[in-house]
Amino acid sequence: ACGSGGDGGDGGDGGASGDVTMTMLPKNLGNPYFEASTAGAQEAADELGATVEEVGPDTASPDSQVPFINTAAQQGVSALIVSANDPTAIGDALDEAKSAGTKVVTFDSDTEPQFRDLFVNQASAEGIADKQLELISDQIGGEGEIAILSASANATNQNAWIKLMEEKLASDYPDITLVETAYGDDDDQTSFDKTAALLQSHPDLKGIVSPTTVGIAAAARYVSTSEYKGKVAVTGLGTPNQMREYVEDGTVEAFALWNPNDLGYLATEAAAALVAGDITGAEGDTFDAGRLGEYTVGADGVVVLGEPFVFDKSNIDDFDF
Amino acid sequence: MRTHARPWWQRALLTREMLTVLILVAAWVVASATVQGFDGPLTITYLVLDVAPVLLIALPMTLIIATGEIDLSVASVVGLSSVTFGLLHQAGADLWLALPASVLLGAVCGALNGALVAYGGLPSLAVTIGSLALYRGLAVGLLGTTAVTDFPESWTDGATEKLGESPWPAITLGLVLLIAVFAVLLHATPFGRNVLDIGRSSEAARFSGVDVKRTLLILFVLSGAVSALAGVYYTLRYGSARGDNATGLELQVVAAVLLGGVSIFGGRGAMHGVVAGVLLIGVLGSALRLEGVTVNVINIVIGTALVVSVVAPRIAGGLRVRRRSSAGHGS
Amino acid sequence: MSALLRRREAGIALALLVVIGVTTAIQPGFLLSSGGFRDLLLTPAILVVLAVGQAVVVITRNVDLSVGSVLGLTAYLTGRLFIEAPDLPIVVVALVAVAAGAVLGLVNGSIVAFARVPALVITLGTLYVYRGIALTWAGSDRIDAGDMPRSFLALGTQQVLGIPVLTIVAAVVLAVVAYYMYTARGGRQLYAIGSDPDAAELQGLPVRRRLLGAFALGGALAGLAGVMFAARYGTVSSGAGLGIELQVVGAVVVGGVAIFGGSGTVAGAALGAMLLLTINRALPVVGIPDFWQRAVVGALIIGAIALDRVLARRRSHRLAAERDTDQPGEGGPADREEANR
Amino acid sequence: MQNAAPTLRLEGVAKSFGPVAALRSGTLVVQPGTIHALVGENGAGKSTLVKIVGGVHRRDAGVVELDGEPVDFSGPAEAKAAGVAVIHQEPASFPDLTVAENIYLGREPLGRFRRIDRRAMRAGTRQLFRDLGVDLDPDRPAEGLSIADQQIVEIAKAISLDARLLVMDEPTAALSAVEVRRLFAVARGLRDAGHAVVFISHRLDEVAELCDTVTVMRDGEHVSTDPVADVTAGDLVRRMVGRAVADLYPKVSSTPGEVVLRVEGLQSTGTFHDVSFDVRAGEIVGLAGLVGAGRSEIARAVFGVDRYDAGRVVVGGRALRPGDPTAAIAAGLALVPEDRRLEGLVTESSVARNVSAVSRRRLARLGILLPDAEARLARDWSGRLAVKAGALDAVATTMSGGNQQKVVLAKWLATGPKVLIVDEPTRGIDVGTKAEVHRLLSTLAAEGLAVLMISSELPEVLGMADRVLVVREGRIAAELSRAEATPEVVMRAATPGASAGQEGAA
Ligand SMILES: Nc1ncnc2c1ncn2[C@@H]1O[C@H](COP(=O)(O)OP(=O)(O)OP(=O)(O)O)[C@@H](O)[C@H]1O
Ligand SMILES: Nc1ncnc2c1ncn2[C@@H]1O[C@H](COP(=O)(O)OP(=O)(O)OP(=O)(O)O)[C@@H](O)[C@H]1O
Ligand SMILES: [Mg+2]
Ligand SMILES: [Mg+2]
Repeated sequence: ACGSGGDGGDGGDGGASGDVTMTMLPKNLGNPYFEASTAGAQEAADELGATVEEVGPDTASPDSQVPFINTAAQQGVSALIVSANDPTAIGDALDEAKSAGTKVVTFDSDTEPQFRDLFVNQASAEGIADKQLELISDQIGGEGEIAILSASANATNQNAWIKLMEEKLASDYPDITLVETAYGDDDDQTSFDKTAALLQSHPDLKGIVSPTTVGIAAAARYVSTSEYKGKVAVTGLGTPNQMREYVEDGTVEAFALWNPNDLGYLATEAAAALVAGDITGAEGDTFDAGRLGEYTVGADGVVVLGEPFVFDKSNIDDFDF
Repeated sequence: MRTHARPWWQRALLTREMLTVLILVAAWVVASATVQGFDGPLTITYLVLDVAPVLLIALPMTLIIATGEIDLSVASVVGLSSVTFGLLHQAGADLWLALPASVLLGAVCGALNGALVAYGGLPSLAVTIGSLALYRGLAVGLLGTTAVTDFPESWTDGATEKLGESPWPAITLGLVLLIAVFAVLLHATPFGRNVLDIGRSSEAARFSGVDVKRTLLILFVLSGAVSALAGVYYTLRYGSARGDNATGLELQVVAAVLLGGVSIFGGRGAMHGVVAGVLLIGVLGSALRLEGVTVNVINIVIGTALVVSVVAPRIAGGLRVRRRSSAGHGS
Repeated sequence: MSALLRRREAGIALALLVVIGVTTAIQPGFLLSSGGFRDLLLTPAILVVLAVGQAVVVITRNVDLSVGSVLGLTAYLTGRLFIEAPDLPIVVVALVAVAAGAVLGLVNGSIVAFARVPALVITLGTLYVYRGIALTWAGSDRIDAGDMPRSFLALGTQQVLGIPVLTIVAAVVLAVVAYYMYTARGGRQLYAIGSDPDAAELQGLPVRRRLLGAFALGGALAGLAGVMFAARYGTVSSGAGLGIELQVVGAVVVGGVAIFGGSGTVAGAALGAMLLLTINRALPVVGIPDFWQRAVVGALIIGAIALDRVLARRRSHRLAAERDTDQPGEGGPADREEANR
Repeated sequence: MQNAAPTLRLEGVAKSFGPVAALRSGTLVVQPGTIHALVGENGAGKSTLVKIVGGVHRRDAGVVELDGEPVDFSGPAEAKAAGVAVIHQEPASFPDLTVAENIYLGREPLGRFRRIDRRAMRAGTRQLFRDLGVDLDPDRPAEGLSIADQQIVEIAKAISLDARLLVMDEPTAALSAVEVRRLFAVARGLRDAGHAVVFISHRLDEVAELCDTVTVMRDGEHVSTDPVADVTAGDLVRRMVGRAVADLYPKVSSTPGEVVLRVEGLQSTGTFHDVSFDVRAGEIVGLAGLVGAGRSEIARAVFGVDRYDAGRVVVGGRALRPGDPTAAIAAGLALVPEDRRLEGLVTESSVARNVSAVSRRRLARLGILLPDAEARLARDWSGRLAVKAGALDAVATTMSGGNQQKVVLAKWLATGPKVLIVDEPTRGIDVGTKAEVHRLLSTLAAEGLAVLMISSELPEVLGMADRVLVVREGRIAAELSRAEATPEVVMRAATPGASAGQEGAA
């Protein structure tokens, strides 16, 4: 498959029905969130008769994805599905890949629009920001100090959400103050220690919002074993498997996420549609996304998966990812 | 008296550096023959673009390790210069001004290391572990969460532009020029001879009138300046000035230099070996990635190569010594 | 000398107290809240264990850069063991991880001691190799809190008489190793080897065996740190401990252990680790954005080495001056005449 | 007298280091209950013999017996275990450990739970120091101890072993008179308890005072063994240095010219004091003295590799910047240092690289150093000095000591110096090469070079120098013309003990 993949790529949209090869490039390996999205991609690829290979760096640094993008271009894969560690740093490499005939789909975390054909968004940024504010506001009774524990300081998606949350807080939640935004670098240890620091520096803190799966798990773990358990609310975006423990022990009331499996699935379907020439990434293009139904490309080449889903004690056991 | 004990081809081929060169050639040949996509023109383009920072920093690092010292702060200087370059651009400075300013800052960083090591008599390993944190901290502190990205396209394109229709990026010319400069510096100038002498016996060098302290200071300044240049390249290539650029690159550079046959104890090393060492790591990575081998196996291969490259000559040397002494015993 | 060293450690301890004091004055919760007090003790526990092991290796004039990778491997091993063999007692799991760490350390030590190659290069190589093995083994798999027994995770945060269990573990490790280094023949020989390796050979010390021991201990403690990591953070991915090696070496150096061997104490290294991490936690509290933390830590490391050198210079000047007053220029010959009469 | 087997017996023991035969035929028989002196010139092979007994080196040939049993130690630990205690000439202490720890390293007294009993260790150290009559703090670090105190620590260590054989290689070289007396008392005590003691010293008065028997060595071979009472100091000196001087020292006479090197009031606290002398063009000035007298330090300070506290060095009428060898070289100084392997040569480098080491800058054209220029210079000079090496790219480690020394000379002569300082130019060099080196120095002086020659070999100084300066304990003790300088006069001026009564007579 590898061999003919090289030929298939040259023609670009030539032989979509033949051997379609795709490369799945998460932010880094060893992250269960991306494990789930890759599983979804695999499922879609199997249905489409394409092959998908997951590669990735060991750390989520801005330039570490570039060699893998280069490799994909050299291999002439039909499509590259990537969650960007940096909106610009990988841009040139993606351009190179595109000019070699590879279709580029970003998912989860976008690059600047000119570098990719399509961005498969887990939810609209507004939707995600709103949902998280809704959750935290409910949990702290609509007033008090909150803090945000983000991923790395340059993560595109997190920064976009944080900005929207700040705006929304100012306008819609006058009694809630955001006292600090800390960065855990999507590293368990750092996130854990940063949670401790947040709680210490702000004794009146009522809640922590962590819009990243690593961060929320670390924060929940810290709070669950500290004096703050039950006093400080933790919410944000997390996976059910990581959070089950803390929902059951009452540390976390509710948190949100889309289904990363579906996200990988949709990104792969979209990539296949691009490869087949069914869509070009222009606004208004529609394509069939297998079990998820039909999707329409929005402005700026963005496809939105749907609304974020809220997990709590009542439903968490229905999920396994 | 004869000038050389062995004919020139033996002298050129039977060296530790040549071993790395030969392995590089072998790796290239094998990869071209067996790895799908490796023989394409993109390979060369990406290889050059990817190894450029490591290659640049490896040049002065070779000289520093050849004196028996080490500079672990290089990647942090890359980050700091990247941030400086970005901030100057943001502040509206002309890039033709920002570039030398960033390089100058790198030289200052190197001078601090060098002064502490040469004139303060402090161990370079410890000093540069400290400045690794210091310079990185300054870089990250200066830019915080932001990144400067709006560099003029003429500059960012320049970093990746190719030479006409060839697969060779334009920066190849600059790299080759710098390699040549450093190769001449190490191999064909009194300064380079002094560097090797210091590595072999700094005491004997001092007795021969070599200003050991000044030489070390110069080397650390060079290292800082070239790392800063690599930082500017980094910024332009990725179009993004960030404090965390090139994190962890120092160990890659050191690994490449050692793989190229430079002795960590100093006194031995050649530029062609180092260039081959850098390229070898690049080629192995490229070929293995094309084969779908993941980053973990690449790590294992590089790490093993490093250990073997120092242990193997040692074992071979040890055997030779033992054989000689047992022969002496018999006679 | 012990008096001087004691002073050196007292200096670090003092710096630590100042940091705690100033921070507490600005934000009382830093020390006075129960969580603050706990974190003060708990946060450095893992780095202390690593620093103690590294100090022993550095005292012999070597270094082990692979400890971060060893930590990653053993932390994952710990989690894996709980999944694969849920019935295994926690103690057994911990011992297996510690033993695994010791073996990895022994690999480093054997190459260094038998091939007589520099530890810096070898452990830089095994840093890559061990990390690669961890990545290969774990892949994208991650050990979650739910995969490990509650009682084990509890160790990560539980307290006995207000003192976190992990802190007690670190303290015990420190006490045992410090006791060995100070009171056992082997411990003193480690200092002798680092002080002058050639003289150690000349004296007929078992240099090789001691080096193997030092690296094995360093590895074993990195293994223990892996277990502590799993208990404390409750999640382990293949990236655990990535890049911690330079932090460990930094802590050791700040703690007054000379990078060229022979001097310093494990207690100093432990204090160095505490100081680094406490400063890390204190900076945001006193209002310095955490982006600047590394810069402060770096300046601290450089300052510590420079200070050490200044103290050493002053000491040798003083000792030389003493020598001059002991032997006045004219005294020697006069004495000798007298002796020969 | 004794029927029992001797404590130590060496017969025809040989040891070579590469091309250097350090010990050709070492023979030594030491009876229990005696103190046995071993004397001989520098490089006679005394220390090498001691190192073989102490298990540091392995012999190439010969017999070593302890109490009649043949032994072959594979390491120092084995020798120690067999009851041999050695105080080596260059003490190897561990600077970071305390004095007490240094003494008891590896065999510390243990208390409960096998933990080191520091109190016992301290008490033991105090007792040892009391026996030796010195006042050293057992808890201070060994770092910064004076050579004398280091020697004391070594002595204490050796005595504490309570070995049946105690070997002391020049233990008194750095000791004060009081310390020497205490040491002698301890040594006599050991003798009276039936231990055997080997004592090496260049001070013949000490030998006469302390020892029962004396063995003389020369050029790695045994010369004679006699009861001390049966030989005079004069006999010993003659046996130590007795060789055909005429061939070895082909002195060419020349008329000294202007003063090129002038040293005025040079002082380095604790090492040398008020050193003033000058050297003229075409003149060889010998700097004689005992080991440790400070001659090397003076040379190093003059050349600028060491700093000094007071005084100045003037070359060709201009004062040199202190502590700057580059300036000294530019002014026309050259130093062939004492330690060839450490200071004189980059031993890992080739002959060509070593020869051109100082002249590099001059050889470079537009900053580029062409291998050809280097090779030409090296070929030229190694030809003139008749360096024997396989090729110009032969690594210096592979060469014999004499050839290495010629390379060092070549390196400095290639700079065209005005003043050549040579420190022990023929140490460890075989007799033939020695004569060549001497001829060379003589010729150079005749051509107008000013030569300052440090040598511990009296015949060399006497045979080569136009003028002899004798250094004793860091001061110039005598200045002798070629005619005045006889071995007896020089020795008396150099030896602290011998001088007082007899200096007037000389
Ligand atoms: N490291 C040291 N610490 C203290 N004193 C020292 C040290 N090195 C040398 N000395 C002292 O300096 C003086 C000169 O010693 P040095 O060995 O240079 O004399 P020398 O005349 O050159 O003898 P040699 O024949 O061995 O070259 C001696 O008194 C010695 O004790
Ligand atoms: N490790 C070695 N390698 C090469 N040559 C050596 C070595 N050790 C000693 N020699 C040489 O062997 C010869 C004998 O040296 P040795 O030290 O035994 O003399 P010595 O009689 O003790 O002299 P001194 O009175 O100066 O101490 C000298 O020529 C010396 O240079
Ligand atoms: Mg000797
Ligand atoms: Mg001398």
